[in-house]
Amino acid sequence: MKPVIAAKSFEQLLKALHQLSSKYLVVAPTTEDGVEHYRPITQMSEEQKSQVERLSLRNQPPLGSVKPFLFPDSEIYIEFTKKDGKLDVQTPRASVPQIILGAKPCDVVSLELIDKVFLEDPVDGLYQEKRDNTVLIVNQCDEMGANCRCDDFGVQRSTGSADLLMSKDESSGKILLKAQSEKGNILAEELLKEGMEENPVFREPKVPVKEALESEKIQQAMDDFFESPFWEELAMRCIGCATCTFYCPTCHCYDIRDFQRKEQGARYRTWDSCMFPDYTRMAGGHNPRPTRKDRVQNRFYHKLSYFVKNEGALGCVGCGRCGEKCPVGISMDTVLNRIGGEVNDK
Amino acid sequence: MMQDTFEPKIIAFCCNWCSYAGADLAGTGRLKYPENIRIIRVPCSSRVDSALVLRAFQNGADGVMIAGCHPGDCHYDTGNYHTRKRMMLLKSLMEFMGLDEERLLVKWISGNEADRFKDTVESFTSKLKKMGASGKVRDLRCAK
Amino acid sequence: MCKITEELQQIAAELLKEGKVDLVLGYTKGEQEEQSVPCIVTQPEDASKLIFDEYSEKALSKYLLEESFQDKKVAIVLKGCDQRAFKLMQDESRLGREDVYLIGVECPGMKWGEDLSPFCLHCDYRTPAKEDVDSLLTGADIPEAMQGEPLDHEDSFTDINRLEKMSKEERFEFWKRQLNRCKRCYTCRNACPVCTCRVCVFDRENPDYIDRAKDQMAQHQFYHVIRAFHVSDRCVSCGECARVCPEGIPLHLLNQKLLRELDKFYGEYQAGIDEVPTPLSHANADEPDFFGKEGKA
Amino acid sequence: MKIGVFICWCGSNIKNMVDVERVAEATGKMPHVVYTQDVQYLCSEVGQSDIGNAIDEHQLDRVVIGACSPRMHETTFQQLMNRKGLNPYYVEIANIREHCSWVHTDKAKATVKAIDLVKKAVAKSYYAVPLHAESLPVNKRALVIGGGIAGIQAALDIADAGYPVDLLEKESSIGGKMAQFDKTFPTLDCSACILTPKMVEAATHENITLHTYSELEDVSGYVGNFHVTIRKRATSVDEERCTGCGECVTKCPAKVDNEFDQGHSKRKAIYTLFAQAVPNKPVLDRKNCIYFKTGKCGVCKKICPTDAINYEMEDQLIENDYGAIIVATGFELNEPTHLGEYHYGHHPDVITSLELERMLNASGPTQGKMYRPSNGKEPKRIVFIQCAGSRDRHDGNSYCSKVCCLYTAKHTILLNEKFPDTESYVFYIDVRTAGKNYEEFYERARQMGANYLRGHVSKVEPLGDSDNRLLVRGYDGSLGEQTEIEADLVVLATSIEPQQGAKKLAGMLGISSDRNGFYSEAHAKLKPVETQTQGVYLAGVCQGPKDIPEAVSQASGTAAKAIVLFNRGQVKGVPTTAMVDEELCSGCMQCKPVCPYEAISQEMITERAHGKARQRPVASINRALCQGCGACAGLCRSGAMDIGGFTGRQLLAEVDTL
Repeated sequence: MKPVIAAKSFEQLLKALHQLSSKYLVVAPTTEDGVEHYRPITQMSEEQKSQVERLSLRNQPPLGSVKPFLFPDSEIYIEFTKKDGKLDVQTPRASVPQIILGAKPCDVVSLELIDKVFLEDPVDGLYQEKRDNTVLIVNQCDEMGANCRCDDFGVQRSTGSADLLMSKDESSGKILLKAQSEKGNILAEELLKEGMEENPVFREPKVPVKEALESEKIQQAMDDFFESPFWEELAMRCIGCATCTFYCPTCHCYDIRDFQRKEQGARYRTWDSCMFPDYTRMAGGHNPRPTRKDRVQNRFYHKLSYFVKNEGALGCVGCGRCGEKCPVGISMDTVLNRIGGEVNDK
Repeated sequence: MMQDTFEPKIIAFCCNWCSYAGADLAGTGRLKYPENIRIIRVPCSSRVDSALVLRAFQNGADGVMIAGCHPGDCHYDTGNYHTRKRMMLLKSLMEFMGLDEERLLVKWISGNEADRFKDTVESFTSKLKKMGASGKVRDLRCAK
Repeated sequence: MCKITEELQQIAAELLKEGKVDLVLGYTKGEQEEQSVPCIVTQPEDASKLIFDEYSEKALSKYLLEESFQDKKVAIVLKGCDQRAFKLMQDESRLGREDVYLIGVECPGMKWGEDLSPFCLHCDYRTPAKEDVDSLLTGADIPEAMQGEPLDHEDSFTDINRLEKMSKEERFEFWKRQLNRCKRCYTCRNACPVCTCRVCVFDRENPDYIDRAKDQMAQHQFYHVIRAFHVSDRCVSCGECARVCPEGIPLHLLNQKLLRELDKFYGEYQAGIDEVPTPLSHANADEPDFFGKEGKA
Repeated sequence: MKIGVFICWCGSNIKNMVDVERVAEATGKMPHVVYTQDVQYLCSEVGQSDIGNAIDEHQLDRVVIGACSPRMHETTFQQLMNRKGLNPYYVEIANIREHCSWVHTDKAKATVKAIDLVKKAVAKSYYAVPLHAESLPVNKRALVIGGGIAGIQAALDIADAGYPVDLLEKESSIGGKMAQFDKTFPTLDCSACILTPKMVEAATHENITLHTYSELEDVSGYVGNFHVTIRKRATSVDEERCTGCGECVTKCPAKVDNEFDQGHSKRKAIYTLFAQAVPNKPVLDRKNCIYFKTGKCGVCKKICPTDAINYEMEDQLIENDYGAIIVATGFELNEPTHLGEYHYGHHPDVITSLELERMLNASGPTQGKMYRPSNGKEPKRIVFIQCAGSRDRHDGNSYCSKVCCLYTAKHTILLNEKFPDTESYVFYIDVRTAGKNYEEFYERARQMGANYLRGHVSKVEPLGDSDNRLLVRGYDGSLGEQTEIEADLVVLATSIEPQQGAKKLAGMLGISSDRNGFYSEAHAKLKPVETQTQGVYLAGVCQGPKDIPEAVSQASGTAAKAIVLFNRGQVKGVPTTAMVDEELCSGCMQCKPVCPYEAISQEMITERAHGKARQRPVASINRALCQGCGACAGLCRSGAMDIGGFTGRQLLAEVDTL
């Protein structure tokens, strides 16, 4: 039996988390200039704090996923300076413990997908360090948002690697947390010290579970669909920006670069996008994916086919961010609806 | 307290025909000015684009100076007309973004205005000393 | 179905049937509510997919530069701003007029959420000139706010005025917060119909004008200043940069600031309407000198 | 890549303020630097051979010099590179003298700066690209602008060398200011007697084409290949038909002030500038012509025996190509009305030196008789005021007009000879007589009785007597007291100034003017007749006040320059021109209107893309026209346009090093 604890209100929960902010970096969803993102609560304005409850408990993920807190858009490997002919190399900053409040099931699953890549041998140290240091407080959605397709991807009630589950008891207004990992237990203990109380029951979400798409079927349908003229049509519409990839919670490609000025510099990694023409360009100038079609196709095949083959799961969690922000309205559905016939035939 | 010890770094782009020559003449005349300035020779002030200016700031320059011939005296006829148009826009955009546009100095200095060159360097240096180090456009990896 | 959509489908079907064009580039209903997306029709029977409404925002003209559109006869649907962009591309030799069939449409003004796009409210070139297009479709359902004269040009800079009233530190904080969200996804660049370089300076490796790090404000500043600069005198005020930014950064303010400065000191110029050269491509002695007040020493 | 770094001591000039060993040591640690050396004098033969030996020994392919300004010795080092078989643009110079050792006083700081500057040069040299100048043919025809004595001399010299010359003159006759003079100092030669033969020689020379009554309309091109448009104003007189008989001039009823005589006589609306005018054919001054004002008259047309009068004649635009242009546009005299204390313009007996010159001239308005304009009587006492508007920081020009001292001495001598009973008084600040036989000439003037008073004139005012004479109040420095002189005539030595259109012409020619408006020579000492624009040379007073022999010798100097150019037959273009990266260029042509030399044009290239051959436009540089300013590169959005020697890559490397 996992312990369940309760705060009288969301406000109390926030207050309690605030108390822990010397120990943890506490991040939660809020809006900044109308755009929804996770932000450290210590850096929020009052106005922004007032948004946290709504967005934490909402049945739809914010625009920004939790990914940047585990896999930042830029991250330094080493810093180097040259002094008196000697090279001084430093690996900067150790990761700090962090709490992510109001993460969504789709976020959890997307991290689990990234885990498949980054935590398998060879392990990505930078990611692992942050992953180990992060406590996820996950809100279980009661229903789906307008662009959510989590049901298709079997994500909606996934709570696998969540450390704490969060739910609101509408009748009492209490916020209930259920720890389900060691990190979760520790945080629950700490929150009890900050005035939260034990609670006998946890409220399970109401959302009905629908049968998910079968990953192998999709993969097969995709593979059968490879030569379709559809891809050329889609590529003609795509404008080649990186919105879909940069807001995707499962995309995890990065580029390694050096920055050097005078006698100092850094080697860092930074998000890359398979939609950029230079993504696959090799040093000699050859590019195995020279056309937009190659790139568009690759993005969908990576998520819906290659990832299945390599990691045994679909590379999409159905969060709907890519489709919502695509300036020309291309979404996962755009592809899934087209291959749908073939999926059903099998 | 910073003002006493802070030595601003100034990168100057000087056109070959007027301002660079003006700086040469300051040398020939043994005029003295602060060591803070580093001059980069360009054929004409219009060769300098915004990218170069911003790059200098990124790298940690506290001031950037673009010096060309007086309007009407451009060795290439019209180069400095382009410079003043482009740099006015750059400065107004910098100002609009809250960046310290006064750290970008555009100055007309002719080949025989050694005094003017010296005065410009002196006053720009002391102005930057008062302003302190530039941080707004600096790439933090160039901080050391 | 509105009159323009009806006529558009008719023209498209005819053009395709008669083999005058290989494809028609227009808009169709998107997957989301209140969304129209670019659409390419190659068969006459698919012409019925085409629509034109107040959500047909995306500037289509830039597609014509893409590799997939080369060596094809294309009919394209153009609003006023998009036609300006097309004209500029033509003036800048990026494309020829011959192989393109232009279907000009009267623009009812585009919706930004509930409201009309501020760009449209101030637009005085909603509809392409008849002589600039091959067909002109009018009869749009013009909302009340768009009827009559467009709002005064100076009013269109309201947001600029608001920012200019701030102190410099406030302005810095404002942009710092905005640009901090930038991920350099290049959506603004890719959507902009006047960003038409074969190779963008930001994509160049040698020299590497921009560093790829996304955690350095200086690199974001660099990108946005240079982007605004490259667009400045060539901006057609379509508002795409601001619309497509996933982070809601008001990028158009930077363009408009430069446009206003150019207008103020060098006379009004409207890219894609007035003849080239654009203001930054020429300069002369009579223009104001901002840097020589103290005169020669 | 193997780079050698050489740091010059410049004797003690650099070494005293910069620790040259430290500079060499610090830069020696930079990547690709394989050799460093500090040398006492890099520009000396020893220094040059040190560099040469190091190049051989270490197989250097880049040389970085820390020394004086590249404007000083860049060519020296480039020539050395050439001799060593290396491209001259593989040498990079850090200016550690003019920009460092000479302007700083703290040796530690200056050394740090010098290290920075040399590092910057090394970084730039990493990205150096070899550059070559293009040779261009020279159009062996010269244009001389201005038909005064300087212009005539230059034209004659070039023509005598066998090259065709066009001589452009805005008035209806060549001759210029010298034609107005009576005698010349210090020999007292009759000005006309020595000038007229030259004028005739120019007019009749087989290699000289005169364009009188003409002005420069437009200039494009560059050294060896200037394209010039000349506007020949309508004279209303058909040159071919006119015999110069002068009937029309005699019969013309319209009389106006004669500018040539400074208004001391009248001329007709149809007129020749002066009696010995070349060409000696009249022009019709339409502004003052009764026919043009009222539509009536037409006397000249009726009377002309060869029917040469053509009222419908229009300005003609003549286009020609030239290899060299000589500017000899001369000067104007300041109208001293703004100097209120001299009463000029308020009292008719206050005149300028040139007015006096015309009076003294036997072919002038008075046939050489002196008179007071107020009453026509002969003046007995004449006061000369020197520096009227010159050497005057407050109300005039700060510079010295140079010729006034001598011509005033000449005037006193002439007056003394012709009218022995006149008295001459000369107020002066200094008498400057640098010039062969000038001091003797001045001595002669004094010995002949001219009274020289060192001091300023504070006021000239009407005496109020029946003769309407003038009272000149001044300060006599030799007596140290105020003095007053009653004068019949006051003569002002007015200031020499650039022509009013000088600025406009400079703009057309792409040359610069100094702060006084005189054209700037390329180098005050060593290039006194060249300008910053190659192929454009300066002769005469347009470059600064000077006397006739100086103007003439300068003119011959310009002729020599033009002849050298023509003899060589070709010019080397600028190696540091713009270059287009066709891979990057969109062919948008935004750069085209930016170029002041019209060096950019659009060109179609064929490229294979995705299996198809396709045409697309790119910008293309005419390297002959390009001067390498880089205004195009500063604008090009994609950076497709670059400048040799100052590439985007190089400038970024420099910025990144600092």
